[in-house]
Amino acid sequence: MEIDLDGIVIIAGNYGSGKTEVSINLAVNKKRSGIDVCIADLDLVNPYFRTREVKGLLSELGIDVIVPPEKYLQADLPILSPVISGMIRQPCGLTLLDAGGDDVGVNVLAALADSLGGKKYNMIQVVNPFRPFTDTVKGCLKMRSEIEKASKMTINGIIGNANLIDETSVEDIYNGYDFVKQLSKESRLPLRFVTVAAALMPDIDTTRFHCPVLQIERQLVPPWKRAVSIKPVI
Amino acid sequence: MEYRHIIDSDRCKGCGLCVDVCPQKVLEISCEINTKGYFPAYQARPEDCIFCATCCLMCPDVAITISENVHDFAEQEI
Amino acid sequence: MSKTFKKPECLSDLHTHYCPGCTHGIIHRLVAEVIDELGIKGRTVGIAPVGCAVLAYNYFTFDFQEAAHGRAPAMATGIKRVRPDLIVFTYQGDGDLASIGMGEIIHAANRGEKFTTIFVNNAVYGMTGGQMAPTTMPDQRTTTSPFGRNVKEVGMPIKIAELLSALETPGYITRQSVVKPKYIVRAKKAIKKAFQYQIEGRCFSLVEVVSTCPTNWGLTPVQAIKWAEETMLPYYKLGEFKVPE
Amino acid sequence: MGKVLMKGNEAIGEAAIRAGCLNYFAYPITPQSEVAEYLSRRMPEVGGMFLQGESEVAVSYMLFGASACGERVFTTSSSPGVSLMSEGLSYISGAQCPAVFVNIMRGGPGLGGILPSQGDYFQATKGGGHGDYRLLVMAPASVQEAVEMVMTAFPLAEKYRNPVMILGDGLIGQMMEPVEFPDDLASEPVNKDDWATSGMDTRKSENRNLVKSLYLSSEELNKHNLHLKAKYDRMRREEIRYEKYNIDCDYKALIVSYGTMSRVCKTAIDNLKKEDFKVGMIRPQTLFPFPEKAVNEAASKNSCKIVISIEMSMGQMVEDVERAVIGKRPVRWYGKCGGDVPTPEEVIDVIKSMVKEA
Repeated sequence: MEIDLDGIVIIAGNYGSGKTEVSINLAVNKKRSGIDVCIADLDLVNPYFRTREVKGLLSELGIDVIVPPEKYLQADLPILSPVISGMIRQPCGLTLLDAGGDDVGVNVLAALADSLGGKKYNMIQVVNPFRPFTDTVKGCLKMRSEIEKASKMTINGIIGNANLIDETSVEDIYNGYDFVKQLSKESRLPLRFVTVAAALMPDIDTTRFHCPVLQIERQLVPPWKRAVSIKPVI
Repeated sequence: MEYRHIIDSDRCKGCGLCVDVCPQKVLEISCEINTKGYFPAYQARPEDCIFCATCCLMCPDVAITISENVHDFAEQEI
Repeated sequence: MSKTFKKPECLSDLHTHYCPGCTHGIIHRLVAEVIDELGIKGRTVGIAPVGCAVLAYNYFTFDFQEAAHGRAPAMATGIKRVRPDLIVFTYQGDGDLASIGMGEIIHAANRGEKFTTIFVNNAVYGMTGGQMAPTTMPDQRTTTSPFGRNVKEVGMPIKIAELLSALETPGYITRQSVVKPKYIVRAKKAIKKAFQYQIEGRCFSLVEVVSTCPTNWGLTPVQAIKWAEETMLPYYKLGEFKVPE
Repeated sequence: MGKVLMKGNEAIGEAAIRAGCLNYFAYPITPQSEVAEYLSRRMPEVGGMFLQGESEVAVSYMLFGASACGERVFTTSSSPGVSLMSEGLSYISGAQCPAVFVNIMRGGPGLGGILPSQGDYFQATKGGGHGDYRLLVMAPASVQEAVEMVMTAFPLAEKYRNPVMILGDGLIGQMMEPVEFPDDLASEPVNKDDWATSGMDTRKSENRNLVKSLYLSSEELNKHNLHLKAKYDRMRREEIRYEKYNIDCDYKALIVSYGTMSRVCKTAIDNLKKEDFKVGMIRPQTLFPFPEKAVNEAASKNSCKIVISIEMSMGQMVEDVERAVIGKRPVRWYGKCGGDVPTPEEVIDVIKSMVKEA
């Protein structure tokens, strides 16, 4: 099953739900299928593990990456690149906006309201049920309404990103899927796709899922680990 | 009711604030040194004392007490 | 009214280290009398400052903590936030509260922390040997303003009661004095009121007390109370600056 | 309860709650602000208390006041903030109150940067504030270990009536790892009636308690400091913790490293093993007390030619390593700081060239 997403896609969710890793892999996935992709790092609240860490790699793949100016890349400053509003006004095949965590992280979207005004967009909530505050359906719904309130925008889909990083088991993936399925039912939001780490893929029976699967090649790793090497797009 | 006006001469630092505020001018500073080396205040004219407690109020060292129980103080003085 | 007068229970038998005529002794006694009268000794925690009153903990008979310079309001905040049932007061001088601890007192007052501050203003650093304080009077000579406080260089004395009463958060802020018997009677009433507001859990309370420092002012105790009355009181007006609704 | 995926900072906050500490005062600073953000949501759920102070200075005294009246309390900060708290740490240590401080280190000196560093080793282990005091300092190398150390820190702080510091670097705070909260590390606060200013009524006591650090007579102050020293000596006897890695082989070099740096070193050691190049490591889990004996013994192995202290600082722990090795082997330092974490490849190159020179 192909992931059916194009135009402006805003990736939101609670802290550490895996928005950035999902955004990076979604960008790569779409680029591989021949779609023009650009991605903007809107994370003004998180100091580490941001899209900007893999700018070089994504650029090599031909993905446009919008991050704050080079000299402020590691600054503890909330800098919103002016290029972002331009990219929203003239979106490419897939324009990914990787927002910061929680309601606080999407505050910045409200500031972009002028650029987004009247544009069609998808705002999708990434959910990892192994994270605090989103380990219950109720918690996820609360997060959803907080994000919507802060961004003044509406969430219209869910991404299931159940994982315990290296310790994720096949069982965890299945349980995570059941959880987001239930969330989708209760929230009446479509489940756009679920994620599975590349290393786990061979053990997963994807026919169990009634939605597309995004394979995650983990890029945001601590310095003692190697990122999964991404093959160039042909 | 019978009252007693007592100055604990060893607590007194001889600052003279009580002497200054006494409305009846009862108090004066003694010429005799106390165990701490201060010249304490004493009642020069006890007969004029009206037990108004103004001196007690002003004393920074709680050196002055007024009692209505004569026996208690007799004990303390030993 | 009973005419008897004796040392309050909350005051220890120790003779204080204060200089003759120092009004700290009077203020200690008033606080002790109020705690006696309110019957709160068993749940009171005092906080001693850095300054002449650093040893204040020796003169009271209930639990005490000793703070670093200016930090007593932060410690009091710590106590009240984890043990709101305790009655907490800080006892601070003008160097401690109005200089190094200005941040702590303003924020504690503004958060409406439910403790009481007894702020002793004698217009000079006592403990460290008579240096200029934020509350030193214009032209007043101190060891660091040997030619008198030059307000053009160091500004005017800070009026803490007025400053704190400007905060929008409800509080009880008053300035009292102990340089005359009638002021002492009023000061005690104010201190009692301050503790009562705390007991009722209503607000932050601060009683500024204009007092003396004969030794560092270079005056006799009697001259000192007169100097305070003539020089300080016209500038540091007595009264209630803020009362909770 | 099963595993959850948590950021180090969140896990530290949750660990304190699980340990039985429901009082948290803090001031925001990157890269540890998530602790306060997490606990501002979480504390109300468990009936706990969170207050954002006006400064790190004030926060350290809020801890002091709360701890002095007998309550469990903790705070978190990062390097510049911990400098401000150092005054309070000195007073709290002098007054012998238990409290837990977490430092998620960033690069310095001054404002430095927000990326991970281990530049506060001296500050944490040698004092930072004034006077003869020591903190019990623990350094986690994973989010799980951070959880366990935080949970252990409270009973230790109470055992010694002394602040305990958890010294993590920015990565420990920011990275996500699966964690579990061990129930058996939860502990009840000990009885503090003999010293805490909890109110005489609370203790049903006629005697008042006094918490202070002032000793006017030189004799008394010396006695007080000897008492403190005896506590620190007891920590040296009873609290040393460390991990041995690849120590059962004939290694040519011994690495000493802690925290995030030790994880990079582990990868380097594993990779070197594949080339049959043997390297051992001692990872101090307590930085004070420092595992001197373990380092000395490991350095004494016949095959060991050199001891290398690898740190994300400009040579701080190396001084303790030198003290431990007492000249038995050459001691070298390698490090980077300011967020430039050495890679396993760099570490491998350094080990190889240092062994060659030795």
